[in-house]
Amino acid sequence: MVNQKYRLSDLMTCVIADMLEDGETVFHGVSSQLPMVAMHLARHMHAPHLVHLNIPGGVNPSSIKKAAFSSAGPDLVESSEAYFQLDEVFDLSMRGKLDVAFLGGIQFDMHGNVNASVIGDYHRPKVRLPGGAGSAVLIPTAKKAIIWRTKHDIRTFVKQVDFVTTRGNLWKIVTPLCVFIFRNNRLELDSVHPHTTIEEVQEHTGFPLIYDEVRYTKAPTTKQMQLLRQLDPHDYRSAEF
Amino acid sequence: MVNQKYRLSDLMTCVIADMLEDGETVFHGVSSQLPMVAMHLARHMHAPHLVHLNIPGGVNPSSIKKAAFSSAGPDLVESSEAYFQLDEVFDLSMRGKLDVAFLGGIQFDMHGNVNASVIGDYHRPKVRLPGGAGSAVLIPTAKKAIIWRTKHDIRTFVKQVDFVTTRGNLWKIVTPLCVFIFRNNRLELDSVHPHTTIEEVQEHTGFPLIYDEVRYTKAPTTKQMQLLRQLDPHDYRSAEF
Amino acid sequence: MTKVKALNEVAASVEDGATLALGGNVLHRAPMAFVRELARQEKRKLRVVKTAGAHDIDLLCAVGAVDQVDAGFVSYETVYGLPPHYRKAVQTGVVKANEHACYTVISALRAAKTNVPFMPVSGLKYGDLIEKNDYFVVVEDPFTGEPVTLVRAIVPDVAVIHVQECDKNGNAIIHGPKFEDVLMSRAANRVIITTEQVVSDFTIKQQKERIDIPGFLVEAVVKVPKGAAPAACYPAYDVDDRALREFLQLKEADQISHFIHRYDQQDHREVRGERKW
Amino acid sequence: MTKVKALNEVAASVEDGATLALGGNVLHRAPMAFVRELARQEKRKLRVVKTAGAHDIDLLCAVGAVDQVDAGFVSYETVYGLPPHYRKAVQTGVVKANEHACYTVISALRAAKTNVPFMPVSGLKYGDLIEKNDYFVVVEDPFTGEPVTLVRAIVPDVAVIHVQECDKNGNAIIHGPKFEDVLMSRAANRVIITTEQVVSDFTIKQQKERIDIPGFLVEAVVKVPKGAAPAACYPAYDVDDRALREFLQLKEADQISHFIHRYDQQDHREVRGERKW
Repeated sequence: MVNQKYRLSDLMTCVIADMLEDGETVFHGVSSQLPMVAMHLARHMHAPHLVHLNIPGGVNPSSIKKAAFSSAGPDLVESSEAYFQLDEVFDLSMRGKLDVAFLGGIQFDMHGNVNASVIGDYHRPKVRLPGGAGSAVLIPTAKKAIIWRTKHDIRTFVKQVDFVTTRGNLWKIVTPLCVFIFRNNRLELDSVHPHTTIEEVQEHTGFPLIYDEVRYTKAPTTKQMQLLRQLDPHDYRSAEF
Repeated sequence: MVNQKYRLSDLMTCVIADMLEDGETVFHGVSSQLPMVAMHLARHMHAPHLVHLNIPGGVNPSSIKKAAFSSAGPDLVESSEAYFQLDEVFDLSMRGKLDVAFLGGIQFDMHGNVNASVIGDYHRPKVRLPGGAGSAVLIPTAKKAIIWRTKHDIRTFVKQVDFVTTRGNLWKIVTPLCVFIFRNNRLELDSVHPHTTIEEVQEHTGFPLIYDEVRYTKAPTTKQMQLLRQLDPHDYRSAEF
Repeated sequence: MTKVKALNEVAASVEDGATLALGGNVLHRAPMAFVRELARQEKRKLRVVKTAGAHDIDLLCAVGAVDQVDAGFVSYETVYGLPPHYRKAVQTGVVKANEHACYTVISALRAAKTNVPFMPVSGLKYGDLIEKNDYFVVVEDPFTGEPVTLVRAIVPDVAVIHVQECDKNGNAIIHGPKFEDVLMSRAANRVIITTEQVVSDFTIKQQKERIDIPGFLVEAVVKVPKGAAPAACYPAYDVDDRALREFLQLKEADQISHFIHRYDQQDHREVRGERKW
Repeated sequence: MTKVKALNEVAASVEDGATLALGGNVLHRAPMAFVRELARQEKRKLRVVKTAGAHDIDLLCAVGAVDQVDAGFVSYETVYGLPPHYRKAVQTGVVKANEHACYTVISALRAAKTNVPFMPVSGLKYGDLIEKNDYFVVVEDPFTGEPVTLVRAIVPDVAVIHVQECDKNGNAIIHGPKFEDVLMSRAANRVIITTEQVVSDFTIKQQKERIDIPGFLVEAVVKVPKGAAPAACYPAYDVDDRALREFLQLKEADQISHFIHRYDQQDHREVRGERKW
């Protein structure tokens, strides 16, 4: 049953949750409230054996309600099942044992390149970005890298990024307008969100959209929305909106 | 005051204890009861701030009375001040922060080479020895490597070892007959034990002894012997005799 | 043989040009009191190392103390946004940003911990980071002939780690996430602990299994309650939201200076009061 | 979703020719029940990896299960002396001894843990080990031009680790010294835990800070009380002095076989009894 009353942050969270499978090992980093909530939602819906890994090192925290400003805080350890430190999560991914990694980025191009480093010249940048955090080693090694970005405009989705921070096993990119999928060595349109149109997505994308048929993103279900309110009562999933 | 009633194991233990300085970080491995007792003696005599490191990872165990058959057992952790694992002890030595390492070996030559590997051909040995344990990385990196050996004969102290397991910062070798010191790139005689003579030492050594003057090893003091009986009531220091 | 010393005395031992590893992660358990003292003492040309930094790096950049930053991520988290002073310093060429994947900072510190000149990194395979930065190099594996990326070691002269409990001998216990702090304590030439509480030897002994940094690795212990503020220190205090938001608005040097000096009393409490041990 | 399985079933999953990392150190917490089961199942061509082994390696050599041993030290400790079966196997050319400094075993496992083909080792500088063994090579550091020794990665197919407490999900706690076991659990492709006790999830949860190996890394859990005997398992039991001394006297294959079969009942108790979970 589709719920009609949802916000963009709810939609993106549910879309991401649906991408996760039971039993997978999944990692998110700092400034990652939205995927953190999505992982939690997945664990309460269809993926009870998903293994939630994170920067502070708490394996499968039972609650994310105390997260407040941070997705790298002690709350994730406090309510966890075990402690597995960041450096070991990285090692795990190097060994091909991390199924999914959530990563950010500022610029993306049609070739699947990710830029989280600079706008302009690398050594004397016009804009120094925060950096890719773990991206440069996780996107090449996690089995599936999922990127979420709460901005979708022609400066974000470009023909050619200013700088290639990394590329590799990019799987999907979730935006406020659509979901991209990386296949055939290029970024293709996977689905368009229900509230928008293919024309609007194209208008905000700096390269021509590639698709066979237009599919619409599944809207959050009533069950998902109920759970979301329960699991994330402080609405951390909307922190970036 | 010199104690007249002591055994060879007591003498060797006290000689080794006297080599250790206050504040030094000192490591011993498996099958190393004698240096373990010596370190403990030193901590109770002149070196209260010596840092005792070992294979099971117990920093400064307060007691070694439960050691029984092993110098790599849980007792060293049980009564310790902190836990610092073997791999980290090695790392510490790599960084030049291990002051003293105690190591074994089966064959030694006048050039300061140590053999703990094989007698005969390396790949098809006449005798396969236990191996040098940490020697091959500790003797080159510890500031001072001390070797003790309860056998002193012409098969142990040879002109040229069958196989060079390692060499490096070898400082002293303590035997039942004497103490060697490695300096000027060769093994020199440091002191002769009180119960023997230079002739006897030479007779049991496969290369010509080098020395300026004959010095005698200091015998255990009454205080040392008292403490030894207290600290090592089960006489682990004699396990190899 | 207490290792407990005053904040100003210990900060004075950090030389201009030093490579400094800072404990904690983003706004968690950053050694802010020590960082502020470095600012007060007008340190210069520091090289700061951390997987993910925020207010610590931003503040040091704000006072012109920094030459290079080795990090995978420099930013406040979501709600506080980007680090204005770090960005400005990099964009104007004052500070060199040595951009890493967070993991390559870890690898570079592991190299330091084991005293090797580099560490192979299997995941760093693609992109411009490898080409643009001279601390990465791709070589041929002598065993298989396959290409492998190496990152050059980073050996911190000093690691500064803020903890909740430490005894006078330097035995330190971190509550909650430890981040890269234990590694830093094994990689740096000198280890400085700042601590919420200096507890008795007995208190530490009773929970010796929880010691993260054994005392023999530690050079100095500084007692600074609230030493991570305005960052958070679990479980004692959360971020100081007002102070952070205020700092992010500051632009002029005298404003920054004023902001730092507001912490003078708090950071130096132990010098003026109960300094005996 | 319990991971608890029978000893024979789990041992059967180890293939001939497998590279096997064994937990514990010399006569402490060696996974002897599992080792005996490998012997019963007549495994062949195993490559055994351990910094310092004793009865485990010696017994596997005694039954002809071993092809290579990668270790820094193979011997019983002082009072029990040298390992007769290992020595004979090496001296007759049946087993290849890949001699390491214990640390280079650690380095080779660290390489596996991080999925890199080699690990630089700063301390291995002199001697014949470097020249005689093809898993060591000296290269030029591309950053400084200095020579640096590399050890080739050893990736265990399976790590077998004996612990005191483990829940049905594989969350394992080691009491006393951990030796290289935690590293092995991160380096091996598959992790098998044998445990003195399978405790409840709740019991583990109450001491979650002490978990050494989180369950998601573990493939199978085997309950074997006295699973380290005749080696020691702190704090439950010390070495079985009589059994060890007896074993060291044995020479013939049928004697060895008899020795192993005396443990049949003890090792398989859980199969015949309370196997339900």
